[in-house]
Amino acid sequence: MIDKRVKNLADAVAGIKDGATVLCGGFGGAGSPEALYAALLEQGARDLVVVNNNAGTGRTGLAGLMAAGRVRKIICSYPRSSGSVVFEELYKEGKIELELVPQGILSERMRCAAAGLGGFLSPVGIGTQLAEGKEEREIDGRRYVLEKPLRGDVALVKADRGDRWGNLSYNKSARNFNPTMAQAAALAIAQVRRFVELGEIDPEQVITPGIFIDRLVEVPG
Amino acid sequence: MIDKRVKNLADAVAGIKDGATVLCGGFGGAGSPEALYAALLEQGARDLVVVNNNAGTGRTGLAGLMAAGRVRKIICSYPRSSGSVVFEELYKEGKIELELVPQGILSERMRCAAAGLGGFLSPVGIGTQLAEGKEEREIDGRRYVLEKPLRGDVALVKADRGDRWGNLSYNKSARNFNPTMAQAAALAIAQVRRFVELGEIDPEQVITPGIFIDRLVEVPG
Amino acid sequence: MPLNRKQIAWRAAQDLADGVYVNLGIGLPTMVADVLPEGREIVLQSENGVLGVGPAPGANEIDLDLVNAGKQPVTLVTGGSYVHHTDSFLMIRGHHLDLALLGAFEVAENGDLANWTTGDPKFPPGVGGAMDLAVGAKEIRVLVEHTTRGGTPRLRRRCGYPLTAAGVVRRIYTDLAVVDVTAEGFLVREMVEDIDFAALQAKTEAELRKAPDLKVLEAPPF
Amino acid sequence: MPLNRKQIAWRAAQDLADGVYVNLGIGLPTMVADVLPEGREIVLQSENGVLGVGPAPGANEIDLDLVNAGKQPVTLVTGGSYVHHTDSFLMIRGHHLDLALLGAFEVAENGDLANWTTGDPKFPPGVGGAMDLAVGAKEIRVLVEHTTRGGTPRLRRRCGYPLTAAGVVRRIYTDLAVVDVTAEGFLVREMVEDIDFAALQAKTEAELRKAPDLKVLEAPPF
Repeated sequence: MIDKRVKNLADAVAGIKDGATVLCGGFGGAGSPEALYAALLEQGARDLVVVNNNAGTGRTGLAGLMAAGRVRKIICSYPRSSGSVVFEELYKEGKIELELVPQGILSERMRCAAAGLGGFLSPVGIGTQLAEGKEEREIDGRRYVLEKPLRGDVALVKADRGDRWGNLSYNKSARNFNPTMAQAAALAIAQVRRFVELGEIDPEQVITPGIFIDRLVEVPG
Repeated sequence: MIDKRVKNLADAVAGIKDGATVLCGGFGGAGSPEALYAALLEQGARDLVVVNNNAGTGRTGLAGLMAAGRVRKIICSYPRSSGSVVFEELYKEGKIELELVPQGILSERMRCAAAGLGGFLSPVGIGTQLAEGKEEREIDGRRYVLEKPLRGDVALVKADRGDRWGNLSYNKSARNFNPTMAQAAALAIAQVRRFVELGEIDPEQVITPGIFIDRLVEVPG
Repeated sequence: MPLNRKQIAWRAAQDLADGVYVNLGIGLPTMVADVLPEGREIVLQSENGVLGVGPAPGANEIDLDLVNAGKQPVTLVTGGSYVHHTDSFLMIRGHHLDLALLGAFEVAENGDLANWTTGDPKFPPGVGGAMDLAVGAKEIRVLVEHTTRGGTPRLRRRCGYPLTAAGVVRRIYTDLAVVDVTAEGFLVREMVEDIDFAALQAKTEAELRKAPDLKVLEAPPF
Repeated sequence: MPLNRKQIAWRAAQDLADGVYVNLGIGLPTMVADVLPEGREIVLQSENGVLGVGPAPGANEIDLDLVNAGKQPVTLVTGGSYVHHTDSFLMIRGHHLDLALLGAFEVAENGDLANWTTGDPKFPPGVGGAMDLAVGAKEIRVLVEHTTRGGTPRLRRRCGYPLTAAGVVRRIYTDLAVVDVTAEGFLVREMVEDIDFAALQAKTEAELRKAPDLKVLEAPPF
């Protein structure tokens, strides 16, 4: 019998190793697995590479991990937002590395890894600083940069409903990066609002099929 | 007001030009827009390049287009199936070109076009006849071939429900190639079983958002 | 009188045809959502996977799972739908959007766009979806104040700030004018009534040409 | 007695652990679906976007919109779901499936697989999803009759037919034996009772080695 549900947050994040690349879902508060971030802080893994659209706000969640010195590097599209104080301090002090990736390319690079591909040719950033140092080529008169897959050791995602097979559905724009991150990591861990019976999510409406999920934990709210 | 619904099949396929590359949805009978194939035969465009997983069966539908000499070339993964008699005859007589593409690469190449990318590095076919003549490269010790985007001038797809904006839902495995083909063509035409009111398809369950669809026609069954 | 920000947004909104699919950049372009012309169905896309962004919700209708690219609560219009980020950017990068309305630091007369970083080493740069949008939408228009607060022109011969994308901007809406980017450089289509062409030129680094049918730029009071 | 086809499928099915995700190739491997071990949840994937393929439907339950990769009507198990073709092959190519059970024309002692074309110029070749599966699943096992009807061995030193993928096969189930592909070549794990090792070798082109704990290959009568 397949049952990927775990009892608590500690079990959910057990075994995440120092140095892991962690794909962190959510866009702002929507779809952000805050309970998993708190659990990862508790768990203690350090020297992490974090992938998220932003670089945390306030002093909890992703920012909490950074404030505790657990994050070596962040790969994101937009580190500065109102409230990204922890990141900005660390950045000024040279205590955190930043890899800046255009938002769609961030997502596409993770999909590339998920799909077992070796890279893709992107028109984004051509002629800009973000293309510097990247291999470039022209095809049919248009210039592209070669972008590489971005794979996670772990993905932390948030969904609305989840069943024991790991099938997930999301709510509205809380979908965002979560489905792709779940596909792109060796260990995909989901925080769901509500466990439901197998079959309760309409097969047409499963957005993340269980094959991509390794563990799920119920966290209301 | 956006209303992409057309009154009949002739209007649906109007303007398809000789020489067009036509992405043809369906996998076997499931999701196959048979009424659009018949309408295209009636419409008269010739010298077509057809993209489908197979090469038609029987003497109607895609096979009907081939039998009438309208198809110059077929790009598919599996031309031989029980009943692919028309294609086999034309192939033996050298009257049709065949480009054979592995099934997942066929779909991925269309997605690549849809996503505005210039190509991707694929591990599929390395060391086989199907990689011959393709640019190859090694990344992190693994070999890949460079695959190019496959764009359609037209896509003919079949869906279950459709609204006036062109939002589509599918039924079970009739989804198959249809959503990707709808994204990858300049003119995407959908045959739907049933027109529904705007908003009747749950926003979480729209599989093809209307932005990808140009025309839709109602064909029960 | 120069237009205020809402008036710039209003003017840009007038050019949106019935049935277009549009992405609105963060900041000034987002205000376009509030001044869309009546009687047209204009479908707004947001990078985070919302197609059919509706007006801001009432205080009691806020759902924090439904936000726009600026992370503000929004609603979904009837006919709207959700996709994940990767599919959203497929839509953006694959020329499926008719239009993106973006903000800018600078626009050059060759259509170059600079809107992601001033290059100030004290601050970490942020690009967001700007580069994807700039190369991906079928057409790019910019909404921007004609000069900085300090009076430095934003319409330039060449961009001084790092580029977002080269040669992509087709039209610019400012508080003073509507300017097209043409093969021959900037072409003024409309300008506000109480400024003369020389004065407009003085606030613009690159050379301006006057459209033969130059019109008055005006907007209702907001 | 050599196993019949259903028995070969049964033997392969015994090795499927509870909870594995498996793609079954067209032909002999498809028969595995009918002989899955009781009490295990084994999730079958089909290339055309079905995850959780169930048994064939009753005559009155056929839905032509729900078919497998061989285009036969199937059902969906509780917990199953649908994706489109591109996502289905993301699943296949991205090492998300634990296993693919495939048919073959030939398998070589280095794990090379030939299962898509005999190279006969009279017939158009067809590849389907074979190449994607062969490089994409975490592990590849093959179900095949030990020799052709004419007696030609299918387990070979090197494949004579055009390759599907190089070095991917890990285990082979035949009517006569279960054979692992190891760094040292073919290793016989099990063989049917009424054949001796020399006779098995005679039906195999490449050299066979005998596992220290060689077992009897047997299956219930079907």
